[in-house]
Amino acid sequence: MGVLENRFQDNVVVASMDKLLGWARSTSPWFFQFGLACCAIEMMATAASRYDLMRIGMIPRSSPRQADVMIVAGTVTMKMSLRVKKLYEQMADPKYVIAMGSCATSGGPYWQYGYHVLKGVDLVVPVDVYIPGCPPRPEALIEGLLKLQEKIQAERPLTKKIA
Amino acid sequence: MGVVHGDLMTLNIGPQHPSTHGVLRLKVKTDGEIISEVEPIIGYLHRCFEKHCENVSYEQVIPYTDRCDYIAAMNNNFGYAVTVEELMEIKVPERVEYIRVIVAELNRIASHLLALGAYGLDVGAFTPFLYMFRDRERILDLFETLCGARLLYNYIWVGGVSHDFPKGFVESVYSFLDYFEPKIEEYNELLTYNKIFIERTGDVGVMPPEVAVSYGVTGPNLRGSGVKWDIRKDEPYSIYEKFDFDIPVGVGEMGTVGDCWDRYYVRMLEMKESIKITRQALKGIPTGDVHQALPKKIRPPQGSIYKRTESPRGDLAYYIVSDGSPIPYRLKMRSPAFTALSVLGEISQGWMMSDVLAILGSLDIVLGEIDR
Amino acid sequence: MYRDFGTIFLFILIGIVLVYVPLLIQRLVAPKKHTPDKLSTYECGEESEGSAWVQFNIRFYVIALIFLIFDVEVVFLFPWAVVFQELGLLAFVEMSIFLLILIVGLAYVWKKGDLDWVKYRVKYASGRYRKVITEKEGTTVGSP
Amino acid sequence: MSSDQDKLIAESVEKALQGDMDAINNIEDRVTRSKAKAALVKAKREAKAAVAEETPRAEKSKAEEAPQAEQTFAAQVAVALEKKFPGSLDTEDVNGHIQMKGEQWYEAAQYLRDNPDFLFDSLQCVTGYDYGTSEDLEVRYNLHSMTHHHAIEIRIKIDRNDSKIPSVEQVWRIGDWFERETYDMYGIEFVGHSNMTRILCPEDWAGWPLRKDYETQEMYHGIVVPKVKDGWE
Repeated sequence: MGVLENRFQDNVVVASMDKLLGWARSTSPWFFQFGLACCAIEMMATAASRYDLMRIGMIPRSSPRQADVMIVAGTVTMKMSLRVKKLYEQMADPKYVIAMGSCATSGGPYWQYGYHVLKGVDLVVPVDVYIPGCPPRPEALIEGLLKLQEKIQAERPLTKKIA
Repeated sequence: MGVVHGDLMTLNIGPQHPSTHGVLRLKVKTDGEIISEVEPIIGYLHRCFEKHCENVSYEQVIPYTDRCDYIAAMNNNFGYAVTVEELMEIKVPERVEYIRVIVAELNRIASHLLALGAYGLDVGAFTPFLYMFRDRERILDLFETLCGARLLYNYIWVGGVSHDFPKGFVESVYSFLDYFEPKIEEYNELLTYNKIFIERTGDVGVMPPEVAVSYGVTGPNLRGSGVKWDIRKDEPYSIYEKFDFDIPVGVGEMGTVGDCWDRYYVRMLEMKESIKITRQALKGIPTGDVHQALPKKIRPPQGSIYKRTESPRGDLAYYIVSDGSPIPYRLKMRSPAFTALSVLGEISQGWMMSDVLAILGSLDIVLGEIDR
Repeated sequence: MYRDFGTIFLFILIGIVLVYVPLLIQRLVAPKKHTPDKLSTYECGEESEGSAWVQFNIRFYVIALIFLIFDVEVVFLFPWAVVFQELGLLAFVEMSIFLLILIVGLAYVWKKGDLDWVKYRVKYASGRYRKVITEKEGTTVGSP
Repeated sequence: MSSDQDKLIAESVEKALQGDMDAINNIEDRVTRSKAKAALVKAKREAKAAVAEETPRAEKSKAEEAPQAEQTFAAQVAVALEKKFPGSLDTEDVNGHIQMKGEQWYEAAQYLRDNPDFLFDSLQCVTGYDYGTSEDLEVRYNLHSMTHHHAIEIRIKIDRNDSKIPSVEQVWRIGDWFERETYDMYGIEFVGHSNMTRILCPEDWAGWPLRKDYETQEMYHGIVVPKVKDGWE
């Protein structure tokens, strides 16, 4: 962990430092271009001209090294699940995952007879925000991203975690 | 069959790549820049569509056909509904036929807009993507007023459509068409006749007609190579013989016939044709009840059928075998993007890395339909 | 005269500060989890096969050499171009002889064909890629 | 009251059979209208069943009168195939498709493509088919000619255990991927195929998914495949 990570008792100085760090990390989470299926088209539509994602400070990055948020947009199949796990590992910390659409959340319409479909991406990677919908509307995706930003701000990187 | 000297390394333009239009992996043998062999590896989005069709009833299959080709969901529904109707010999009222043609052509424009916008991205032009998506959003608004969904509609049912046109829908489609017609000229100035775009796509990835036919390539890719083949004209289904529109064919304006630029420009001209068809359909739309021919219980007679329709990517065909029960016994979807991708290995030997991605973009593939 | 050196020093100082302070913050605060998976090479989600240390085609080396020569030539041109007015005719003649020799070099390289970047065979070559083919069995199609 | 109701239903069904549906639509009372509609659907089904019986009789009679004259196109192809490859046809009745044996399929495919008056140059679709849990498999080829605009369907039955069939990859290049997909889904081995591996499922996937007797495997690389229901419902 970082030198100062989780090292201090919770007091007013550390709390305000946490608030500053949380704010700094949450303002512009670059999202990892990870379009799989129909939700990817809605993600593209959200990133395009009408529902612009850049006003929240989110720029599509295609390499895991530069991305903070991995938006799993679409159906994760068995063959793809190994790659999703590998790409998640290769992302730089602090990293977050958004499961966009009901396919990524729980297998979606393919849960019953989809022998090759992974029933929810949380079987392979830890997920922070689930966005329901098939495909979720761009407004739902933006709300999910704002929810993630609140979650990042609420994190306390510096205080010692009471295990 | 290497065409390049020097050692070869295997490189993966893998499942997660900005310009593979989804989860497609290209296993590439290259000497660093020139590609000697491309092997597309698919299956990363295989969602067992045909297994689902053997377990759910005929009405429930329609949302799955939406999700196969999620960029042109209406055309997939249309293909499926037409096939089952011919199997059950259902005669659909005239108004439903007109509604289906209008909606399918609007979805064709939206699909081409996305394909051309993303193709601009692959070749390095970012702004056309934003212009084309702005206009595509207007079509999605029309579909939203019509059936409530933006992308996957479940709108065209077997025997009819789910909702009739809301009040004032015809006027809004007219206003969209009048707004959209000059926009195509704007795209032409923006991208089609852009010097760099021509340099990147002219003479690149030439597909001779006999290679295209042998690989089963259909749709705009085949028409780009100069073969005049369109199911709406050659094997008319529904009421396409009522409208007069012509089939744009690649003529090699910026290079030889069948290069990437031709495939791009054929899609641009096809959008103009779709506007023409939609206008004629809007003018001649009769009144009537759209729910009239909706069968209570879809139970086709025993037998099998193979019917083809024209989706924005080519020949979309369904092979349905029914054993008289309300659940299909076997349903195979012949996907046009599947055959379009199979030709990539053949026509992109010897090109440079960036050219191969330009060729892939010009084939306009959708992985949901390839992997089914 | 010393004031100028002062500003240059300040300029360098600010440069160093602007670079190293963020790096320091990053070392203090950023989480560091070096798992073996994270350090594996990224190849679009796949395991990379084979090594990338292949013997590259010779043309990369030749182009690097040619670039080196003309780059050094430009480096000599810069100081000359700055004080070109005061030096008078003699400097001009010397520099043009220098340029002439290098232009002869350029002509030789051009004629020998080292500048056409790529010698490869496209399967269905036509149009402006037609002349690129050197091997015989490349199939060509369509009008040139 | 019900007698004239039935009369009303009967005659509106008659009119509807002639085609004008508004006879039924303008019956005011909802119950009778729905009864009328039900009667109409029953009447239609009987009419179709009656038609279905006549056609085989008609066909038979037609076959006796002019066996050669205006056969369907499929029959002409079948006859030509039988002449070129005696014994390659499985059964004689040709209603829209040709049933063939697998042995001479490669030569027959080449013949179908190169014969000037057939010219089937585009293989539209290859469909695997499973007759039942223990019956045999089948592969169905839909061929189409770009020049003559005619189409044909050829079916080849294969035994379930050693399912082998000659590959047509050299005849139509798209056969390469279609056959790999049929192999992937049904386990039908295409002899002579250049790269007989799975195309959609991962290489180490167990079982042939589209066969009727397929069970999903429990684990795949440590990931639970079927839906874990406890805790959800």
